[in-house]
Amino acid sequence: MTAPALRTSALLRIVTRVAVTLLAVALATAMLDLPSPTTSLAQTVQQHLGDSGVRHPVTAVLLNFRAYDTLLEIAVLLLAVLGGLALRLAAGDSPMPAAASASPVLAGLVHLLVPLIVLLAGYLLWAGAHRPGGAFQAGAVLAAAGVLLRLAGRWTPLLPPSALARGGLLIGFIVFLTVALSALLTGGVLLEYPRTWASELILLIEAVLSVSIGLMLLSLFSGATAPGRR
Amino acid sequence: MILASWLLDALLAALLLWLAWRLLASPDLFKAVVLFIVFGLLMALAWARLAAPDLALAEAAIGAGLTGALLLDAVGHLQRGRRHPGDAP
Amino acid sequence: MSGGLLYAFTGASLVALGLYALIVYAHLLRKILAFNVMGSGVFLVLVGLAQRAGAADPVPQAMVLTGIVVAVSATALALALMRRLFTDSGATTLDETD
Amino acid sequence: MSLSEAFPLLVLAVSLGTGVVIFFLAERRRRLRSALNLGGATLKLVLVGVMLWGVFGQQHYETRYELLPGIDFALRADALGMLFITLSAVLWLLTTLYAIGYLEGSPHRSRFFGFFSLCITATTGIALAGNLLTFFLFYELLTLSTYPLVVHRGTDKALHAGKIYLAYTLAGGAVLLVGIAWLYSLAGNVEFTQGGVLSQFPPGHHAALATIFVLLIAGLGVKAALVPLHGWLPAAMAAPAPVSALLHAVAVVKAGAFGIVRVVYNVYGIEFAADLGLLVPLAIVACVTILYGSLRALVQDDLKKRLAFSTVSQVSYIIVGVAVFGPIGTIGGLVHLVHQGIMKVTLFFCAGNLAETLGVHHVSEMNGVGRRMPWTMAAFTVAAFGLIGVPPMAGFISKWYLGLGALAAHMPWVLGVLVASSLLNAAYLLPILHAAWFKPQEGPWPVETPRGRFETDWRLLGPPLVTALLTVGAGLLAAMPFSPLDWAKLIAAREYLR
Amino acid sequence: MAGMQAFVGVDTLPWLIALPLIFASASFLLGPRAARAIAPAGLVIGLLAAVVLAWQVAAGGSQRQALGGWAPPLGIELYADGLTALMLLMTAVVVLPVGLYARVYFERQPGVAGFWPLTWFLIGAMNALYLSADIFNLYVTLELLGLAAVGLIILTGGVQTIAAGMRYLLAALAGSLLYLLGVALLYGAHGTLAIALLAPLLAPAPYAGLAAALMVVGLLVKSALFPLHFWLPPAHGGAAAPVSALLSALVIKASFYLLLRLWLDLFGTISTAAAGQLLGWLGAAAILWGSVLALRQEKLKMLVAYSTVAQIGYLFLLFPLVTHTGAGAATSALAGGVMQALSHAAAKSAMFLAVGNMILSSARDDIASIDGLSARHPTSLFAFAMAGVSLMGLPPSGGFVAKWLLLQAALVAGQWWWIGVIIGGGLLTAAYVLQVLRCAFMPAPRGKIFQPVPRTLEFSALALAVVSLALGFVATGPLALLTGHRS
Repeated sequence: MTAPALRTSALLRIVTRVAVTLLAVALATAMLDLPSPTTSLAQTVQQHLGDSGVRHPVTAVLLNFRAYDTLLEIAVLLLAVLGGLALRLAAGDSPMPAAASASPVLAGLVHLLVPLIVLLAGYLLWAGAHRPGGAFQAGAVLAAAGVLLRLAGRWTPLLPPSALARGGLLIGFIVFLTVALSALLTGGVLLEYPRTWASELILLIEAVLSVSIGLMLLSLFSGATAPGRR
Repeated sequence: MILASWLLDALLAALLLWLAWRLLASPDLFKAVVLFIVFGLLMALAWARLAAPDLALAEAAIGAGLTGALLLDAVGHLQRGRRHPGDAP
Repeated sequence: MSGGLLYAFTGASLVALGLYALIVYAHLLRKILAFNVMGSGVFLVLVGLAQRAGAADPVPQAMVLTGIVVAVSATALALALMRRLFTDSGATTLDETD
Repeated sequence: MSLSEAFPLLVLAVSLGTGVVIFFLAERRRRLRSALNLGGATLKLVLVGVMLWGVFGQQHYETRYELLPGIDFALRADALGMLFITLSAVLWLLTTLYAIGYLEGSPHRSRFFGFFSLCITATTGIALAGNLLTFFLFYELLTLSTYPLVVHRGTDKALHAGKIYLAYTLAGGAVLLVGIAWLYSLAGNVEFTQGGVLSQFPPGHHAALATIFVLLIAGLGVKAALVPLHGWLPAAMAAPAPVSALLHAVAVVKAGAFGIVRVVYNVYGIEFAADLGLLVPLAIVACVTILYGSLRALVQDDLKKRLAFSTVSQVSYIIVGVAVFGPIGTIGGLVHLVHQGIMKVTLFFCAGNLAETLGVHHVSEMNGVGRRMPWTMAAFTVAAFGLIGVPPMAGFISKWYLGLGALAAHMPWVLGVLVASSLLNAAYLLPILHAAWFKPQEGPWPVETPRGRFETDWRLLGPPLVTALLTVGAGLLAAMPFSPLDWAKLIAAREYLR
Repeated sequence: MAGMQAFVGVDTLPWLIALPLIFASASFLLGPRAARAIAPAGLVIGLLAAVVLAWQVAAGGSQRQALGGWAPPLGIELYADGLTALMLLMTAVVVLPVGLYARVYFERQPGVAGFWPLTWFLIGAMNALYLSADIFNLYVTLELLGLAAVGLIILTGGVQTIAAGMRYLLAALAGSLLYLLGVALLYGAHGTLAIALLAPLLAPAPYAGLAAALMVVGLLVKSALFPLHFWLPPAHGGAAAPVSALLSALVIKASFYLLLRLWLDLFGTISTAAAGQLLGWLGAAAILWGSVLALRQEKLKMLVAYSTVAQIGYLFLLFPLVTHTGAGAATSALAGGVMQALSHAAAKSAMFLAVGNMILSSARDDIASIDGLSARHPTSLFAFAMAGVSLMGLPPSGGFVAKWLLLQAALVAGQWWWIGVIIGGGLLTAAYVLQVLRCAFMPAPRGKIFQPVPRTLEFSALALAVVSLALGFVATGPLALLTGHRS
């Protein structure tokens, strides 16, 4: 397999340069004579928005019309976490030590910030139903709070993660999956929400999702900041 | 007005391209990562221009924020390793 | 030329840049950066083309939201691998390992 | 599934079952293993006998199973198939007995006898195959199941021999596969039928059909050891004696020759093949092989090697019989299919005995061996005379019919070849006999290891004596019903007088 | 089949995806020990589900289901025809023995955690991919599959393995981004993501050609077709035996299936004979290159990994033969390609498991160090040999049926040049399989110590090898399912 030898070679650079230029040109030309859609999916979404249980179209697509994508997407996130864990366990890492520098300033700052951040997350979550925002943004914000706590040495993730931590990481996915399957078990199709409950169910899913997403993003971060061993 | 907004888009696009080029070409990894975070923030702006506030939020929080943090952390790790490789940071 | 199409073109160029860097640069961190740039480019093409008529389209926006999360997951995993590789072997490129 | 449908499958299952059971048998269970071996062989012989009687009485045995849309896996018992299967069944029993004695105390016997039975299963399948694809299926199975036998000893020599063996046979199989696939793409499912199936093709296809014929013969010629595809045979004699017997007399070379017979008679049809002008070239190749083999045999000092080259030449007698157009030649070729088997297996048994008991591997070491091992050498002598074609041995019958057939087909030069090769046979066999009987023993035997009460282990002595008797019997009683000759006549009758 | 009547009503499609996801969550939540305990049940249930679906398709034709009750273009649709059913069956049949193998294999390695959650996600990802009829949802399944695979590769740690995982991750990510770019073009042009709705709208135009090219190239990277195979040997050769089995036997097939699905059902109107020929020639090159490098390996697992590079080539021989060659050739070409996929899945997993046993036994990964194995572990060696027979395409085996059908297709289509490729590849395969057998038949040196190998490990390898041979006898069933129920 000579690829590594080639990778840095001038020849490869030139070939690649030509190739990507061609690609860009091809894309440009293709875009210019692109036929315009005969039907607009955006309008279809608007038509069915009423039945979706939320007023914000993007959220409707994410958690109702194409909720299946989102379900699998959570699984992807979970896989990244699992991969990180496997990596650390394979290397036999010990539980990571709390970050040393917990300066009083930072500690105080954390006192102030964390509650605010959690509030912000809550707002984003609630907002998601009718205007921009939602589980992912909220989750990201929560993760930020977690990072602060970690830097302040208030909290250190265990390795391997405790049952509680595993539950926290999974709860979003499990609830989502449960709702999806409950429809199937009650004679409907996968992910079919009962019309009357749609909004409540979606809010529930979003709430637990944001927690799990926050924890997962945090775990990705602490996975990265795990101590290395030679 | 139309023209103004079009110019703004054009400027943003040019800026994005320039940043991408700079960050990929820059010999200093730390600088590259910082540039990437700026790139992410500009992407958020672009999403806003494309009437996609959700994406703007997500890009700022996840694309620029979290990814940036991860990258910075990684760079730090590499450079600590450079100074005295072997022992755990 | 509509704003959407403009951003689509930008995206196309970003893809080209990112792909080039992904292939040519050996340093893993650069490859990871390149992947992220390429990804942003694809996302821009996706939304830009769909909205070249001007009207916002929630479907591609939702898809890109998914895409962003996927991208960050992949990036995190890739970084973790890179760090492990570095701490275990001191290598920052794949060529050094084989 | 009626009995007549199940029967061919049953015959196949007997040897396959034995093989599988033995393969998973613990190494130390030697009594049980021997019992299974002989029991299986005997049972099979009985079943074959029943089927033989049935086929004689025009009883129809056939098993069918759809392998692919429009392509069947078919086992059918016809006269020609019975000729081959009977031969293999009889010789399997003897060879098994011989092998049990021969491998006494050597390691990995479960593995050996497992593949041994698998090998005979493949031979049975080849004999019973009802169409080309089924034939190919078992033909390749034979290749695979013989490899472990050839390399059984694990020595570098054996492994090398195995490598050459596989290289030749797999390549041959590939060529054969191309021919078969091409033929199927033209003709669909190619069933073996008396008088062939291709004659109705329009002249437009004749060129293609001729090419396919060449591919098929080339593929089969490897196992039939047609010159220049014979290279593996002399190399493979590194294998243990019973395996050589299997390769040379019972299974492998026979499979090749039998396949050629099938292709000429039951796929193309002898008339059609003659019309395509394919027979004369085939006859020429066969004659070249006959002479070449005999000439090489002349100069070999290693006994098994000499016998191996003799096989190269002898098997082509069968091909000659096929290639000379006309019933008499056919009879000669088919009857030699049996006779060569009996005679050659005898010779290899004897060679094995000499090697095992006295460590004698070369002709030059055989001086006076006749006095040390009279019974073995007696059997050897009978078979040798048979091979040369001395009346009233089996070989004489073959050559007689071949000669008459050649004249009837207006190919007198073939007769010339036969005479020449008989002289050569004499030239490379008689010196052995002379040395064995009339020269005094010089010095001790290379490695003398007395076995049992007789000149050697009875399980090594019995089989060659039996086959020697068969050699004489097949000649003397050629006129009797169910003699190989009688059966060959039956086949020829069914082929020509449809 | 009367018993099957009970299952008529069950909508198997969503369950085939949900079951692995449930088991994945449970395995992670309850921890390794419990995961190990519940695995067999899950694998068996999965097999049952796949069988039921196959039966439903055979009885009632192809199945569709709009998730969430939203019909396309708004929602995502699941779709299953004969081809889908076969791939799902293949997955279920292979993962069962491999799973049983892994349960025992990983018992001795405490450091390794997360095999079961990752494997369940892998299975879920493959099933989801096979069942999806929406080009963006397919992108998500691709990413799911890729990350699960990386997680499995790096399970055992070690620099080489992690580097291999990294290489694979980057390749997979690049591939799926290219695919997504194609999706973006198609959505921009037609405003829908459902294959069924897109197919009739596609017209031969630059955008369609480019989209097709991007998606195909992206998937070629993931299926490791020469010359984009650079990531495969280290990954498949470096992972733990059961993981290599899963990757080589199944994961590769997922992206190949997607390629085939798109080629037939989405790009049917715009695919050109030239493009087909190109794929075919790349396949031929893969066969040659992979086999030659397999011959030159000294490590057992690397030999098997390069053999995968070669065998992938056979899969791509079907493209030139299905593209504008007339019904007769196309049918047998498709049948041949799919049979190759199925039999290779069984044979290659058997081979990796058998090789895993050899390595356990001789405690080394060198071909040279397995001398005497034929006497000590005949079962594993026999499994390896039978799998080898199937790969060589010798009868009676699934591999033979596959090559036979491809040969017929080549002859009917008049593209005789593929005959040489098919036959030559078979001989090369024989050559490298023989190398291993040769060493195994050599007598062991005095005092050589063999480690014991649990029976489960030996017999799960044997079982898969038997499947790869049995496919040669029961081929009519799968082929009827395939040809009888194409949309």
